[in-house]
Amino acid sequence: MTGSGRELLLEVEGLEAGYDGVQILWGVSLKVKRGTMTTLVGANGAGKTTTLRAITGAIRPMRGRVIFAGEDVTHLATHAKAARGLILVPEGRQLYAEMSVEENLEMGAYSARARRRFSANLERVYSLFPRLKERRRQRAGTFSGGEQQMLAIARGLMSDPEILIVDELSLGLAPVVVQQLVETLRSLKQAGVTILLVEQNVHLALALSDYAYVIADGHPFTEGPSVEIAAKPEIREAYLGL
Amino acid sequence: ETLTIGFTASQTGKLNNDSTAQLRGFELWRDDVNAAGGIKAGGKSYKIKFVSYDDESQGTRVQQLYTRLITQDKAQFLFSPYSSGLVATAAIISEQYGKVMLCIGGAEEKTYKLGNKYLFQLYTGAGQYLAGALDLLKQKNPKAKIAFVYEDDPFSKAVAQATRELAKQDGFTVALEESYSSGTTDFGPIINKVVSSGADALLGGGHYADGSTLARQLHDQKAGLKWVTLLVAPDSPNFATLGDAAVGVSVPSQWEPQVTYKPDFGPTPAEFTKHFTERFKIAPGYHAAGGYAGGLVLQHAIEKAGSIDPQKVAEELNKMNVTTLFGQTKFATDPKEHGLQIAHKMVVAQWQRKDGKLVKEVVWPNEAKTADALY
Amino acid sequence: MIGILASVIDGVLVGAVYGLAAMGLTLIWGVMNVINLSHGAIIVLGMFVVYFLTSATGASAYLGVPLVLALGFAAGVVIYWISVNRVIGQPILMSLLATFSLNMVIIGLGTAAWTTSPYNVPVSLPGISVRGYTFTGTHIMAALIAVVIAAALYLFLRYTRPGKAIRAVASNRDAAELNGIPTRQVLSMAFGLGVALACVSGALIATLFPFTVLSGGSYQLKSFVVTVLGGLGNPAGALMGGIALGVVEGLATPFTPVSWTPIIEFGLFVITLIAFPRGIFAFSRA
Amino acid sequence: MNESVSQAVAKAAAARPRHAFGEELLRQARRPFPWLVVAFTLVCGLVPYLADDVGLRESLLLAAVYVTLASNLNLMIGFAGYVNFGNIVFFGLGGYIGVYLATAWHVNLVLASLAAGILVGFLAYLFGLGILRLRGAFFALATIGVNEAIRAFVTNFEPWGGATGIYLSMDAYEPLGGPMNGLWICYFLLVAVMGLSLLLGYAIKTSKFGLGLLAIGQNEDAAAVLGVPTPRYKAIIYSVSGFFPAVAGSLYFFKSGIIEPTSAFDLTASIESIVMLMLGGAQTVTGPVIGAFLYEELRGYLLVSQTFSHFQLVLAGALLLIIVLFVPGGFMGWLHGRLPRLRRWLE
Amino acid sequence: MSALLEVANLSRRFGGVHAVSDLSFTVDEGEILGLIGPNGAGKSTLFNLINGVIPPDAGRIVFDGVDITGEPPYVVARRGIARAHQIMQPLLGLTVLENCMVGACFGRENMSLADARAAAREVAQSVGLGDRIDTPAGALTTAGKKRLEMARALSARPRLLLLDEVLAGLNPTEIAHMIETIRGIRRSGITILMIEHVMRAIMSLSDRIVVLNLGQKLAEGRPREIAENPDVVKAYLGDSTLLTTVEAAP
Ligand SMILES: Nc1ncnc2c1ncn2[C@@H]1O[C@H](COP(=O)(O)OP(=O)(O)OP(=O)(O)O)[C@@H](O)[C@H]1O
Ligand SMILES: Nc1ncnc2c1ncn2[C@@H]1O[C@H](COP(=O)(O)OP(=O)(O)OP(=O)(O)O)[C@@H](O)[C@H]1O
Ligand SMILES: [Mg+2]
Ligand SMILES: [Mg+2]
Repeated sequence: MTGSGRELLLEVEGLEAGYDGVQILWGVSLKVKRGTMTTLVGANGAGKTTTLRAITGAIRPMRGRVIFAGEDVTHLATHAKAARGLILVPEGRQLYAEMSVEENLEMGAYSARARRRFSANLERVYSLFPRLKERRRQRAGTFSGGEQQMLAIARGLMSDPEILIVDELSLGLAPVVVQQLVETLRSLKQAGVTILLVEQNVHLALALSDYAYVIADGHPFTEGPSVEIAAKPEIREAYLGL
Repeated sequence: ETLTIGFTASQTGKLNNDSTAQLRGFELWRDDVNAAGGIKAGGKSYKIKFVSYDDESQGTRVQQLYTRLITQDKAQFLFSPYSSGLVATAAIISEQYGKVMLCIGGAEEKTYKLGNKYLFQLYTGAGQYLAGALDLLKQKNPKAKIAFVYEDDPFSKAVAQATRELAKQDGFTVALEESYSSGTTDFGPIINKVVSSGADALLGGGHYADGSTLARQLHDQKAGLKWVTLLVAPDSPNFATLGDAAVGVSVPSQWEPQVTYKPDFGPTPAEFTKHFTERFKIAPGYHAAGGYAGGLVLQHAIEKAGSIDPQKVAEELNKMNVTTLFGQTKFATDPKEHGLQIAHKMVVAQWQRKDGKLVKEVVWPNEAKTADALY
Repeated sequence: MIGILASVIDGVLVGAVYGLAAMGLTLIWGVMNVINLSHGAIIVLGMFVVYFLTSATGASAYLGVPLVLALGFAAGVVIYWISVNRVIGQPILMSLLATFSLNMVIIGLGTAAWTTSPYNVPVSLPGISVRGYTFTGTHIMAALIAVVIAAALYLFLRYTRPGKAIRAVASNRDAAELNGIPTRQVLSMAFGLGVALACVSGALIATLFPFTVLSGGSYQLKSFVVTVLGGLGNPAGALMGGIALGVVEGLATPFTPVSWTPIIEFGLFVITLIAFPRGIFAFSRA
Repeated sequence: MNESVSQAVAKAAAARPRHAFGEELLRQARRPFPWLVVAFTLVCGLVPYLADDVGLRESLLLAAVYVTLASNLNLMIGFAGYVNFGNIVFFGLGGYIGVYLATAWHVNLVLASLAAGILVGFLAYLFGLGILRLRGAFFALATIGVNEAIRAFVTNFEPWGGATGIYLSMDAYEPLGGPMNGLWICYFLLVAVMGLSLLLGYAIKTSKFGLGLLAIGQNEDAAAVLGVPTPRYKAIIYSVSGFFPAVAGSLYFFKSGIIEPTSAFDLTASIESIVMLMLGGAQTVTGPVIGAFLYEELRGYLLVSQTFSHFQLVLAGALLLIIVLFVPGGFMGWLHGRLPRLRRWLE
Repeated sequence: MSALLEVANLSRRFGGVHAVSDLSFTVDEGEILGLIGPNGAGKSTLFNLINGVIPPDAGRIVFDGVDITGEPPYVVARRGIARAHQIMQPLLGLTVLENCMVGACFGRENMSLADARAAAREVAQSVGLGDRIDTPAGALTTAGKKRLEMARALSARPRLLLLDEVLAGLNPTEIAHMIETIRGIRRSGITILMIEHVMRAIMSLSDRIVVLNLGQKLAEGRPREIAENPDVVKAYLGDSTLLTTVEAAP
């Protein structure tokens, strides 16, 4: 059941993965429809990051399939997926610390598809984060924590993603910046970009997204439209602190 | 019966070239002896067997390997490794076990002043290496300004320092003295200094690699010297590959194929040269001849002693005063320098062009010369 | 006075070639955090390639340079996949061991094939003579080639896409992979480039000085020094560092015995390191 | 939750009384590992002697030297995370000082070796204050620089014979009862130095000092923020890691009968000791032993094996490469991975 | 209450960036002082200055009556200032327990190894890492590393604890737990200076808040005052309606 690549952009089936022989994921499945925003929720250590890493190929899944735009990409290298527009803004930022801000952004637009829209995208991220433009010659490694997060997101946007996967979107960002980001994501979605979001501010994640998956200890726990999930008592207690 | 002779050779590492030549000398001798039925002593005849290991041109394992040769491989006699430093290291072991060790590859004299009893040196010691070249120079230009440029290793340094003293006694001016580290390939800075010093003659060098380089760069940079004597390097037939840069360069030599010694036993120099060239497709230098002669001297001592008892063989060596294809051989018996070579004489050879071809001519001493020296 | 000047000029000429030798080392080191201990052996391979090329075809050694580059690059890529790929991303010591073993293999095979006797590549170019001091044509030519290659490499890394990709991979492999950069290919390319540079420097050195299988050791050591002077991973710096080293040697020799040069050289090296912990020319990286 | 925090912190504060040093020593003595080291040292020392096998002795002697080098190197590389490329400078300098004292001043060999160790340790401390400001690769390079500078210096230093070095006469062994005896005595002393090096490694590994070093090795800035006095610790360990190699150098070169700059400050030997350390597994006490024995026996075997003699270097290199590529944690890493319970026995 | 930490006219620039400029404030014994401000305002730089990771260009830092300006970090740590980093600095190859032991051994108490082990175990337990004591720090999740930062700092039993965004990366429930943990720490007598972008937490925890902007003090006061300060709203909080609506949404 591959699903049509036209409606279903990303499909993950029964993913199992782990580190050094320790299995972390036990059959995680996701479906992300084109043009929607989906969120993946779970407690600290539940395996969200691991799921994303298995999807991009940073770790090799032991079982399961990843289907992107109708193509089975499970065993493709990470860079090949990126070239197809499957873009991850990783947890922990992963900047090119010794390179300038500008060069970081350029590398974001490395793939052929992203290069075409380079100037337009650059303009967009600079207007989104004016700080980056002010400091475009500064070495990324000397940025403050929040500034680094901005740069990481900006670099992801430079890749001209088909699907943008963001791990810990708001980590370390000042409230005012988070607000701007929310606006940006909304407009991206409007522009047809599909988004998969992992966000510890579960309030925010559920409010923004259309559909939510919840995992616990590496197992799928529940899923549904975000509004419904947000209303479930067990979710409210476990994740929303209510 | 077999007689085991043990040694290490430098199959790898920087001394590989010269060590290999010496090894060929050994092998040729062994095969000759065995073909003639072996060494005869006390009514028995012994076939020669070699046990040899690679010392990697380094001292680290020499003692381990010589201990092994003596205790595990039961070598009855030893040849030394190649080069003075390794000889000194190996001698500690051979002396302890009272094994006779013929030293062919080391001319440095310090080792013989340490009280060794079983070490016997075939080569002329470093102190006398350049005496001939100085004599020759005195004849050509008694007021010559000399630059000493030599490799910073035990052997070359000992040679240079001894020669410098001789030169001062002879009334020469020492215009420059420079040592360079082993493995130097860029002599530019030194040659600039030689030029600045206004020297007429250059004495020194070290081993093959650096010596041939020095010669070549002296030529390239047109250093304008009238006389150049280098240790070791010009002796090798390969030196001819330098072409014009080789012309006029001279070398003190333990031995040359042209020498006309009348041996008391063993082949004549001419026979040896022919035999060696047939076997290895390359003309022998003095390392090769030394290797062969080392075997001969040992053989002679064993045969005279009529026994393979090291004590008796050592006594024979102490008494020995013979001439082989390598020239005269006699060892010092004074305990202060026991084993030092005191009879062997060196010659000076020079590369010259003859009918368009490069040849090495013996130019000193006068009684042995095959051509006049170019100055 | 003129003696000193001659000595310094010689230093600059030879220094440029040291710089080129160091470039290969610094590139590999800076990009993939691999200290290539087979660097010296690879320089020697370059020397032998040129030797066999010229002795077989009789062509000029300089014509061989592009070929050496190409062969070196290919060899580098092969070496990368055999012995380096698996240790990338592991602690720096692992790559040290891997390349050290490789060094043993190359030296061992080289000794078996060519012994340790010295070889020469005969090249004659007219030199320039001034008042008894001669600057040989080969030195001048080698220095020129070194400068040209250094400049080309600098431009390549700074301004081309593959060049930037190399620097990106150097900085953060995971990120590069996520940005669609095929990191392993890029790394193997960078390694190939480093090896090619080492080979070419070997080829040029072979036109200046004779060499043996073991000659690489001293050039490797010099490359280390130059790398530090120039700043890690900075090819332009390496050229400057090489020239600086050459000048130091040139300046020292007229005044002190040549055997003291290493003391001055390495003493200065250590002091420089302590004073400029990231290399004198490192600022150009920022 | 909140209660437990304040309690935990309060408890930690209450646990003030410190273990006295002697008590700590006693506690260590009850562990099996130090005794294992002692037993191993005794076996190494006695077996060749009882079997009267000098061949074995020579082979073990080299191994003991290598173990000493590798295990002291481990203090820097494994613990403090500083790659010392030029560790052989301790060995060479120690050798020169020891041999010089023993020959020129006729100092007793043991005293001369101790003096060499102390002097080299002191020099290392001074050098360390300078070069330990460098990090990572730059430190590694500086250590090469120090080694080469000192080598060049000694090469020009006439009292130590310059490039020719110092030759020992047979008389030098008379105080030890002649050369035959002398070699045995040097051997026993070297084995003892090896044993002490291992015990030192163990003592450091299980101490607070060792924990501080490990922290430095992992992330020096973070360690400093946590209160580890990084400059002092680094200088101390650099100096300490020079002591036994210097003593060993003195004994080894005395035994060899000759010391000269090329063999005393041989950079390849430095790298080889790193190789041994990594082969055996860094950060462990046993690793360097296993690595040194493996490496030394491998090279030794290939050297004397007639079949391989021309290709010994190639084979050794190829084998090493295979090990490095496929057993990256070294022998101890592999072993601990297989048999985690061994961790408690083999430090 | 007396001032435990006093920062006077502190400045530090990087090239043209004035990361901290002429900043003065005090932290009283036993209080929780919150530090907020836009990204790049200079908050983490301030921490770096306080614990000696970088020296200031000008100004003074006085801790417990002693001028500690320019002292190296390990001396500062000995004096009783511990820190949890924003960008985590775990000793990756060491286990959780060993990480904490380093804190305990070399912090203010200068504990022996055995004491440190006991203390570290307790503290790790208390911040919720009890079941991961033997895990290498490198295998922890982001949030796990954050906890570890805190546990390690606590193990030193400091007098002043600097917390740099320890709540980032935690979900609301986990934040609620952590808030309790921090309250517990304060109750055990440790003074806390914390940087945080999670408003709900900082507002409910802090006794006082200092707001930084462009390296300078923009405002200082009780949480409520700060939340209503128009300058702060403009520079930092923004149109908080959006966030309050999403937080109130469920
Ligand atoms: N590199 C690693 N090696 C070993 N184990 C790891 C590694 N990274 C993560 N883990 C383990 O995998 C499990 C899941 O981690 P993961 O990072 O996927 O969780 P997460 O849901 O993203 O949590 P967080 O909210 O903290 O980011 C955790 O138990 C963690 O300890
Ligand atoms: N080494 C450095 N070189 C140049 N600029 C630096 C350096 N370190 C910090 N900066 C700059 O100083 C400013 C203050 O940084 P700091 O890390 O203190 O910010 P912050 O308030 O902690 O921000 P955040 O909330 O994003 O963590 C930033 O603009 C940053 O880019
Ligand atoms: Mg995560
Ligand atoms: Mg910050």
